[in-house]
Amino acid sequence: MKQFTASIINNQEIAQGYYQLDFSWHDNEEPKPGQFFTVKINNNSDPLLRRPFAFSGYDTKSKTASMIFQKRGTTTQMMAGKTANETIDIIGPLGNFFPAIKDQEAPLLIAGGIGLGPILYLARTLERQKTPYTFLFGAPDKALVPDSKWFYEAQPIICTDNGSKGFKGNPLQYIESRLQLEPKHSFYACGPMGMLKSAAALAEKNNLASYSVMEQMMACGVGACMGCVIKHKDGLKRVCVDGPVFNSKDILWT
Amino acid sequence: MKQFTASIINNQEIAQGYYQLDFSWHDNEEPKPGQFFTVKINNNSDPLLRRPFAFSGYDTKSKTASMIFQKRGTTTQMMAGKTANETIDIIGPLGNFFPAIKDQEAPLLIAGGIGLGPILYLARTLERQKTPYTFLFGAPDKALVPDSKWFYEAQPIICTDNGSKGFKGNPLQYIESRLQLEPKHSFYACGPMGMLKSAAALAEKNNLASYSVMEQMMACGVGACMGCVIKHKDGLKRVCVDGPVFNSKDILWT
Amino acid sequence: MDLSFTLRNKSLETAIGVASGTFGYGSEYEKLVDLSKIGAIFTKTVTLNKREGNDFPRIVETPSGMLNAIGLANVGIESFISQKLPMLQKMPCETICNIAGFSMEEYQEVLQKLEDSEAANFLWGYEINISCPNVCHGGLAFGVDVKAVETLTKALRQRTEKPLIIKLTPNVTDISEIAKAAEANGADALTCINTFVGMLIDIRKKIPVLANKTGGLSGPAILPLGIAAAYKVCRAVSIPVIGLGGISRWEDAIQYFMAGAKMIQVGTATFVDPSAPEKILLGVKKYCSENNYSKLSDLKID
Amino acid sequence: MDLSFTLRNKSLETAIGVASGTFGYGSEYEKLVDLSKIGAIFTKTVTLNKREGNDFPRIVETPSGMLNAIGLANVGIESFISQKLPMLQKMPCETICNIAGFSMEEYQEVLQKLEDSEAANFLWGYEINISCPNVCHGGLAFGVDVKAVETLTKALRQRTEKPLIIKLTPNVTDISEIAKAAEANGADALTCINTFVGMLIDIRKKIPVLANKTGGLSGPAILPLGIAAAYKVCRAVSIPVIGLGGISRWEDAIQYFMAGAKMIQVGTATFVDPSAPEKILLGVKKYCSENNYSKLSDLKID
Ligand SMILES: Cc1cc2nc3c(=O)[nH]c(=O)nc-3n(C[C@H](O)[C@H](O)[C@H](O)COP(=O)(O)OP(=O)(O)OC[C@H]3O[C@@H](n4cnc5c(N)ncnc54)[C@H](O)[C@@H]3O)c2cc1C
Ligand SMILES: Cc1cc2nc3c(=O)[nH]c(=O)nc-3n(C[C@H](O)[C@H](O)[C@H](O)COP(=O)(O)OP(=O)(O)OC[C@H]3O[C@@H](n4cnc5c(N)ncnc54)[C@H](O)[C@@H]3O)c2cc1C
Ligand SMILES: Cc1cc2nc3c(=O)[nH]c(=O)nc-3n(C[C@H](O)[C@H](O)[C@H](O)COP(=O)(O)O)c2cc1C
Ligand SMILES: Cc1cc2nc3c(=O)[nH]c(=O)nc-3n(C[C@H](O)[C@H](O)[C@H](O)COP(=O)(O)O)c2cc1C
Ligand code: FES
Ligand code: FES
Repeated sequence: MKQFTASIINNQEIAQGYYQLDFSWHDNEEPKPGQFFTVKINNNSDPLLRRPFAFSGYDTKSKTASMIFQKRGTTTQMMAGKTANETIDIIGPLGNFFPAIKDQEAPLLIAGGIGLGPILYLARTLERQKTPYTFLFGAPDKALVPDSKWFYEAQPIICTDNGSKGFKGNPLQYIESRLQLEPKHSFYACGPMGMLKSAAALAEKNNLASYSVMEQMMACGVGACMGCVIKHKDGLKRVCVDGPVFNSKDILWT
Repeated sequence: MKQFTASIINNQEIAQGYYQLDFSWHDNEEPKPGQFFTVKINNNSDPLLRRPFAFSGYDTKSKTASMIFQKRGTTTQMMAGKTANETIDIIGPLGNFFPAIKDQEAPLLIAGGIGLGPILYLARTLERQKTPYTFLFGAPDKALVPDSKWFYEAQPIICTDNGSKGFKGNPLQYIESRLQLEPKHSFYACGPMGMLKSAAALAEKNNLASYSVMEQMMACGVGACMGCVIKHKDGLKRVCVDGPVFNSKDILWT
Repeated sequence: MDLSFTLRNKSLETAIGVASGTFGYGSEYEKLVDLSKIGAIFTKTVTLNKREGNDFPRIVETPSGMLNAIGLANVGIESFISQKLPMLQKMPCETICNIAGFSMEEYQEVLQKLEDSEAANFLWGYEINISCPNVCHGGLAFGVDVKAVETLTKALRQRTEKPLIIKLTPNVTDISEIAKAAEANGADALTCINTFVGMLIDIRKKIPVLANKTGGLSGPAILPLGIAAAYKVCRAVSIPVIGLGGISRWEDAIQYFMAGAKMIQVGTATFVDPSAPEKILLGVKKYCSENNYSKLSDLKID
Repeated sequence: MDLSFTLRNKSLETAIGVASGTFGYGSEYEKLVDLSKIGAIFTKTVTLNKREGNDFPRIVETPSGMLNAIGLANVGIESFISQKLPMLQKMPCETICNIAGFSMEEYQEVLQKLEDSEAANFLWGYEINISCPNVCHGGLAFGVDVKAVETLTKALRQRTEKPLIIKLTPNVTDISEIAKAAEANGADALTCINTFVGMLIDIRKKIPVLANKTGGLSGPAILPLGIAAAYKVCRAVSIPVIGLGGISRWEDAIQYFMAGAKMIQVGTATFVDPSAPEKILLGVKKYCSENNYSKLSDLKID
């Protein structure tokens, strides 16, 4: 974990309102799939707080980290306007990461919308390790599906709510209608709350191992402010240090 | 007076930390020398308030207004980073303007530092009207003196405090040591408070007409907030609507 | 969509006004703002005597806000009646006259002069600025003292049939106590809130930036404080509350309406963007129609 | 340049601390911050019993600030002593333990447990969070009530010889009254200020953003409010004041020192930039040497 000024290497719109931003990495600690970092984009006080983003990839050779972000509010709007050689203030890597895939495990990687980042990173890592996996990506419409080159070597099964591309329906509907869930299957999910909740329920029903990347508003990102809590069976847990990856059975879904 | 979004046509560093920014003008009312406008550079709340700047020129044909600004705080830093085709929010023209030069009047145009803008605009206007004038520009060092091309057809007598360029001393020392003040002379000054005060005193002593462009922190720029007052012989006066050009004899210099 | 605001059977078409001290007397912004879109101008506070106000500097920017220590600069009630009222009457929106005094008597005298003046007939109502220091009472503001607010409200109520709005100061331990005191003594509505006491120091000159040392903090910085105050006051009284403090976007206005305010005012935001009140009006209208609200009071949450 | 801060013959080398609730127990920031540059860590408030704190969301950003309603989440005094103190003792800076209770007795019990514990010997002093609601007294915070502050300060003073710092809440009509009450009853210093009550409303969900409805406003937005409060308190009491509220740059810290504070704390700014406390220290040093100040107390202006 380190605070440093990163240079932007590339920043490109990869789908409607979605950007991939690659930046130089200056910590000896290499980011792992599931981990995140925080960004401060400006020198003044509005927006004030750092914003958390997941890693969507990391290239060890060039020491380049990647993220996929969606333009939503002030910070992400400013980020979208950044070009190569401009700088951003980074703290990372933060949080825990996905557990290692076990032998014989058949992981289902489930990404919804902007939850793509950490799942894509996991898929690419498994690809490199030659670990088999199934990767599903869901979006409301094909406009929100990046061109296949942005998935690199980890091509997902595309699901769209309106059927404008790939499977018509969301990744969970795909799983339920197309796959035969077996004990060896496990879930690694990131995306909207509703999707995570359904994934957790489905895993529970089939008694599968299941991990979710959780989100919560954050102030410090390092466990100091106690702001980013969610309900866990052992009480309130901080997403930033106790997560963001949680065993979905431990979460009290509300 | 109008609020509009201006396109930046050109923005260039013309001396150390000094920029000339040209922007499209969208009001039927054309800015006059001495008048100013206000800028809002960002969509968020830090920096919050609009910032006032004087016109340093206006081209009727191309409807292009110009300003000269110094990089000082947040707004001017952000302005320095703006490039052609980017936009800024403008309200103007605001305030009063220099009175017309009388027949036989021999105006001395005195600019100090970032006070250059309105005086340069006046000089260029007189040049075009073929009205004779003397134009003095003072700066601490030659690094703060723009290249002669930025004075266009209105080349000033350059004064530097350290003598690194032109006359060694400030414009008022130049006047006192080199010119024979006569009743036909008049002062039109903009620059640091100390310089304005000395100019006012010298004019007073020689019984000359004398005008100063005053500055004060502003919130509204249109006379509504009562924030930008200075001491005037008739009481407190608002720089934004009662000025910024004042008869220097009316100011209670402190 | 009904955006009106009613007090004593009088209605403003649009429950969005511009705040006292931030819009002059309307004419300053005439060229930049379509005044017909504004529910009411709350005038700069008028006092019995002409006041030049405080020494300068009087304003300074702060993070997402500004401090002002104008010191109630105004032409005084006589000139206000003769010079400002005729101008205000011509504006295509209603006028609510904001008044203050440095003693109980002064408040009453100012109000009485308006009541007695033909020229002031057109005024829609009065807003009473109680953040004014009480010179007869140790200089503490009227608005921090329950007793003073009771007496003042009662006295002013007796002198007018027009809507009487008390503008609360947030610089108190419990704003709802002051609110209740005003309600119990005849206020028709409460404006919530005036500015917070703040200070900045010029570290080069080694003196406070403002000549008056302290000033009032306004602007986006105080938005959450204003909403909290409005929410609290709306649950302490049953008369309408006018939300004010830090509103610069329509989303901010909706928050005040949800807190329970029945009208809002835009202050500092107008300095930043003179079209702010109009943009807020448009945004509020759009939000309400998209969310099927037919009147503003329906926005109030629990 | 002497940057020290002294109470009861105990000195902190550097009069720049990190504020309660914004720095955890030090270890959270260990990798990012050179703790030896920090005068003291003011720990997250510890209470008698373990507290999970409020429901979430607990934080939200506001213009130049943030609201928090953490609800004093902490492990409780027993676990604090057994788990947190050993960790804190190893840090290369001093620790000031911030405590609170929901009744007079709880405050005393927490303090007594620390006094009685060997493990707590190394603590430099105590900071008392009086913004805590008094459950036995209608839920109003202790810190808004002069009588409660008198009794509380006196009771705690009797139990310790260590520096006793009372942390004032700004949500009062006259903060100097509370300050004087604490001084008169044995406080060694006052921290000025805790957060302001604020609220934001989620206009999509139509509920307050924070589960607790209101939260405390901190960050640059409150800088001018904190400086005004510190300036006022510094002129009402003669014990040292520790300035806190909205400090994010060294220039802000200098303003507090000019207001009369003898130490400052950095809170929210650390979230934004963990190196803020260190940068502030460097800036303060540079300013003082350039302006020929040899000790911080010389910065105080009239
Ligand atoms: C651990 C973690 C990892 C994340 N990874 C990514 C990522 O890889 N890519 C990505 O695009 N986004 C990610 N996010 C979300 C991202 O942090 C927000 O989109 C970002 O903070 C928005 O900032 P903004 O200033 O642009 O928008 P704001 O102006 O702050 O807000 C815009 C909108 O987003 C909402 N919002 C802001 N922050 C959050 C939040 N933390 N949770 C829920 N709603 C929020 C606001 O309520 C508002 O409606 C992640 C969040 C967390 C906690
Ligand atoms: C009528 C008028 C015309 C002006 N014309 C020009 C011009 O042509 N070119 C130009 O460069 N500047 C001009 N100024 C000054 C200009 O407004 C300030 O430089 C600008 O506001 C600085 O903004 P900032 O956000 O960059 O700096 P800030 O962060 O606001 O401040 C930086 C520094 O400047 C000081 N400062 C800011 N505003 C003022 C002010 N109004 N008066 C005195 N000190 C101030 C601050 O105290 C601080 O030390 C003019 C001012 C007025 C009132
Ligand atoms: C420059 C300025 C002058 C003000 N003058 C007055 C005044 O004369 N009377 C009054 O009641 N309020 C006055 N106010 C307070 C505003 O009406 C309003 O209550 C406050 O600014 C908070 O709203 P805002 O954050 O939207 O600006 C003034 C505010 C500013 C910024
Ligand atoms: C997330 C958060 C948690 C806080 N928790 C506490 C606390 O437990 N005890 C306390 O006395 N103050 C607490 N505070 C208040 C700070 O110590 C400080 O008084 C306040 O934030 C103002 O300073 P700032 O603007 O520099 O943050 C907390 C503040 C924040 C932002
Ligand atoms: S963001 Fe501060 S504890 Fe998680
Ligand atoms: S800036 Fe508002 S009156 Fe001049």
